[in-house]
Amino acid sequence: MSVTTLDINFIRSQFPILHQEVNGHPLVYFDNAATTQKPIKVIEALGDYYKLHNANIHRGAHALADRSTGFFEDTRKSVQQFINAKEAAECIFTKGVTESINLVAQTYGKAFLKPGDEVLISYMEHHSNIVPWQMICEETGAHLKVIPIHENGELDLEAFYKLLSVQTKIVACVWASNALGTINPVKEIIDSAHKVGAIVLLDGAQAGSHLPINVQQLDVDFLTLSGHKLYGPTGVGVLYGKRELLDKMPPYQGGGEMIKEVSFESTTYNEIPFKFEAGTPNIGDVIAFKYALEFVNGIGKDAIIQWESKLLNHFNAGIREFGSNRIKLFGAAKEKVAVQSFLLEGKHPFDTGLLLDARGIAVRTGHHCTQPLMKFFGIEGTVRASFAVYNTMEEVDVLLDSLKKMVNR
Amino acid sequence: MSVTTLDINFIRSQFPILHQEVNGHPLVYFDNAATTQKPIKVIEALGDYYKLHNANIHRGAHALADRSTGFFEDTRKSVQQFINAKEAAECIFTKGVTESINLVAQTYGKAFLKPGDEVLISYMEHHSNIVPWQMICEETGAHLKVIPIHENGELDLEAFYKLLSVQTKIVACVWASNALGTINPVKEIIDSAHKVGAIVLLDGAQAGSHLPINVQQLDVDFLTLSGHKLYGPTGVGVLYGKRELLDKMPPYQGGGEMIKEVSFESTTYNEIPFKFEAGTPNIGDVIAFKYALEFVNGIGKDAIIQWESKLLNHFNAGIREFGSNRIKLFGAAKEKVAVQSFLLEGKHPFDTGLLLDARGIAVRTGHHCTQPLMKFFGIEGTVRASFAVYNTMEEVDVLLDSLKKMVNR
Amino acid sequence: MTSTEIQNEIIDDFSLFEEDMESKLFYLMDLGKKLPEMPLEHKTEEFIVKGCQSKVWLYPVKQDGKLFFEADSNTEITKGLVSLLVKILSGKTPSEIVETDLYFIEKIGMNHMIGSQRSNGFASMIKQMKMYAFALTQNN
Amino acid sequence: MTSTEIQNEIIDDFSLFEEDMESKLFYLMDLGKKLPEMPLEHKTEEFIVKGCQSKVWLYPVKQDGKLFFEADSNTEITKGLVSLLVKILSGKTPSEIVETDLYFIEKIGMNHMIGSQRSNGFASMIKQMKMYAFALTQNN
Ligand SMILES: Cc1ncc(COP(=O)(O)O)c(C=O)c1O
Ligand SMILES: Cc1ncc(COP(=O)(O)O)c(C=O)c1O
Repeated sequence: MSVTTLDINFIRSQFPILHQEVNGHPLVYFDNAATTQKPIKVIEALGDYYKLHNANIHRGAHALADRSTGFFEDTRKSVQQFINAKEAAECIFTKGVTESINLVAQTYGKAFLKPGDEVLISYMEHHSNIVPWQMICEETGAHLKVIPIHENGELDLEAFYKLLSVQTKIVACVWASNALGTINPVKEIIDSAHKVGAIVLLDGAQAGSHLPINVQQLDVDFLTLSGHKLYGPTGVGVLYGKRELLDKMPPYQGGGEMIKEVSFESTTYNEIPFKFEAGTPNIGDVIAFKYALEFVNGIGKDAIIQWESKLLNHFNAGIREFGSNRIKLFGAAKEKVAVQSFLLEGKHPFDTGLLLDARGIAVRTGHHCTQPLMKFFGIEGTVRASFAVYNTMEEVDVLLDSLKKMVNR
Repeated sequence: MSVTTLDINFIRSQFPILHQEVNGHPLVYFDNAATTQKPIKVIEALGDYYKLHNANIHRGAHALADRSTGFFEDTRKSVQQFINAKEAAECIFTKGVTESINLVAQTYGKAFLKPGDEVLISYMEHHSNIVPWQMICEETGAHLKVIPIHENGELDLEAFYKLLSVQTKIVACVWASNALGTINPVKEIIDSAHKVGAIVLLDGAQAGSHLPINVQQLDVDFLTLSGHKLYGPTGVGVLYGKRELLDKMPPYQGGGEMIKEVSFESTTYNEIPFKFEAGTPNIGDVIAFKYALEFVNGIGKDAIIQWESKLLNHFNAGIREFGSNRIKLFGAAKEKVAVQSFLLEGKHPFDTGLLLDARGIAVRTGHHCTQPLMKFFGIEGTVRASFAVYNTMEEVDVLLDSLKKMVNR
Repeated sequence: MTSTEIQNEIIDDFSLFEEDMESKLFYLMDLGKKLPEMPLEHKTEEFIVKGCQSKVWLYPVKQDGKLFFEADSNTEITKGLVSLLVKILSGKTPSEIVETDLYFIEKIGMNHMIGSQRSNGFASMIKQMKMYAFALTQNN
Repeated sequence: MTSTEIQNEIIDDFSLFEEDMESKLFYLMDLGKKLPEMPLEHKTEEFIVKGCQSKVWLYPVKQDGKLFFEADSNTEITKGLVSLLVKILSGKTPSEIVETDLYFIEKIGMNHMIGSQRSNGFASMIKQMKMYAFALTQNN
């Protein structure tokens, strides 16, 4: 699909939030890696759910419960299609990537990690893909090993192959880095890990809205997604897992929905996906999430990637033009999603962030929940601009102008 | 406050969902114990959040992030006031009661239960207050003990006192039963438990919308609430805990937000409430939840209880009038919330439920996630009508009429 | 009668009730009562089809290349629905059963009985009948 | 000058920028540069006030019943804000400090710097100054 088919004005018209002023300037929202904005159909679906259908699901004999259950399971099918899972039942709804990873660590990890086993993560992981593994390694006696990276933000694959061994039981790796944008060679990682008998969990938080996803072709064991980073509401996440793994994992939380039969003597658990969905789920947001997936499908991932790359390239070209000696860019991997970290020489990122906010530009500043990565670069944090499909070249120019003014002051 | 001050038409006008037809009849929603409907202000707050403010919270330097963080923490303060907690930080946002109980079981339970210790629950618990304790008892070697109940659905307090001992470490008890309506004597339970050094967790799922809550006066250690049963959106729950307990508990899920500093060698955790809120929270729904609390406050718990009791009494009086020999009521505790389980002689609850649905009446049928309780009564399930503040006497009459027709057929 | 003819007859019967769901359900319950009693020895765990709330027993008998079904349910409405399925599918060949489009369900306004997952044994029962017949077609 | 007079002067200065947030921030950064340098030996872990992203150091000195503050920050804008606090509160008595209503923050349009929890060290700093002064009033 060619970029010219992407009607940016039409896309922007679907996002009410974009049409406001901040500090007297039109809002320029470049904090998309933290959370994306939501198209009007998602917002309306939420409202409609509560105005027309709301009921608790799965156990109801009445019309509202029936309708709600249907819609809820419809989203599961949409997720299945979105990631090309073999079955809808392999798609479990969680709160977000963080919960999805904790779920795997506390069930698969707890059941199958033994002292001396190794869990491999990378230097560029988000805290959500570090701390759960630290916790379960401490509990089980397994060891956490870290794949180093190159200065340009790419994974050190040679080191990865050296670390990989029959001791490796789990490789947990970010698909696309939220701090650097690096897209990791996940197919290669998965195939190599499988050769030593390890399973692979991908942190797809940043992949979700930017990259085409095909779990069967990847042959990935677990994939995690956050709805709120994928044009959906907050409070919805996905854990995809292969049925053979999910079936043999112990349950995570106990409660309603996840049981088959409960007695004080013994309790039997339900089948997937319900086994991992204890309690009343986040019904409204799950139902609305479907419209976020449809929004992405409507444009197409190819068109999205092309457009976002253009934005990223335009930004980086601009920086090179006027600021290369005063602005340091972090992350120069060959394959990147549209995320760019940078620092103004001698300037604290917080100051830069506030100055940009004064011009209506929303960027994120700080460690981006990747403190070890920041330590690798010897810094405390960066300023990060991250682009989504509704951003424009003109908005990138506004950011470039503001930065130019700052470095020339 | 006298009942006459409750303007039922005004209240109903705030709930768009109530004004629809189901199977050609006006909807009569009596499935409130499963989930309540949402007032328009809650729905609008959700929409406004996504149309005007949406951003990831706590770490942002920009205006939207600032606004969102402020609103999010405002809800925490509202929760604090709603339950009269000493500090807002003692109020942790979860997905719902199920997650809140699992959190306590997997942190407090895991850290402090030893083999031989005892956890006390009751016969009328919801699966969400059974299974998490079964799981942690199995893991720690503690024993699960069950407080029996009387035929009328009241707790057997004598038996409770016999079971209570210095072995008892945790008493986890439902405040108001979702299947029977029974309000348990929680103050007495808490005080007695404290005397033997046990802590008490209350499952407040059904208490939230019906009963006044004052955690300091109760001196309860943990209280759990589900937003969706309290006129709020799905996907939001509360765990209240005393600071002294929360402070010494290990964290639950690992990830962003819940850490102070992360390195591969060692990670330090954040303070409460953030220690227990890993990952991006359900920001939108939490923000909207505040308006649910305001809705309840606006009417007042006293007025709510009075009105709901009237509905319950009217229903039970009606049944006694025409159906006492064909309809069996379950749950005759002296203190009850407006929940009534019943069975038509020789009729499966599912059939009754479908027939009522045919008349537009939404009730719940089945075991209500209380299988052990059903076993106690020697039944598989019941039909349950549960009332909320927006229900009317006329609606109760519609239900009574339909039941009358069924028993006379 | 072909399964299409039977379905059309059922649709005709139900059309009398128009949109009156309650009457339809009462009628279904009456239909269920006419379902031939299922031999107790066939109502075993093995032949149970579990829904969330209602159970269905389904016992298939093969005779002269045709499939016959005995069935029962613990809930009256589901039993009524089940009796319709038996009426339509019992005595047909496996391939006929596999190919039958059960359009009557929607036409009589009962699609909510199979719409949502796990809501009752009826949906599972249809699946079970079809699977059984399918297995037999594969066998030949 | 009383703290009220100083605050009013600050509000006056900032009123020139009207709603131009960027200019206000640049001005704040310039003000920060004029803050007397804090002796390095006082910039220790003990006197750090941590925000989410910016750090503030605060060193109180008691002299003749009055409180003086040395301060610094690792971010320029926070440092500017901190310099204003020092200007207003340094050299006042503990009870004056406790009682001072820092209304200038809102008037110069900087309440978002203290509005949201943990957003930066500025809010913590105000709390710290007040607590320190409060402790001294209790002492008397
Ligand atoms: C008494 C009781 N406890 C626990 C729960 C579980 O609540 P949730 O599904 O919101 O986690 C419920 C609601 O189903 C309930 O009624
Ligand atoms: C790469 C990556 N992993 C994990 C997360 C955590 O996602 P969430 O906060 O939605 O659980 C994020 C987002 O913050 C992320 O960017």
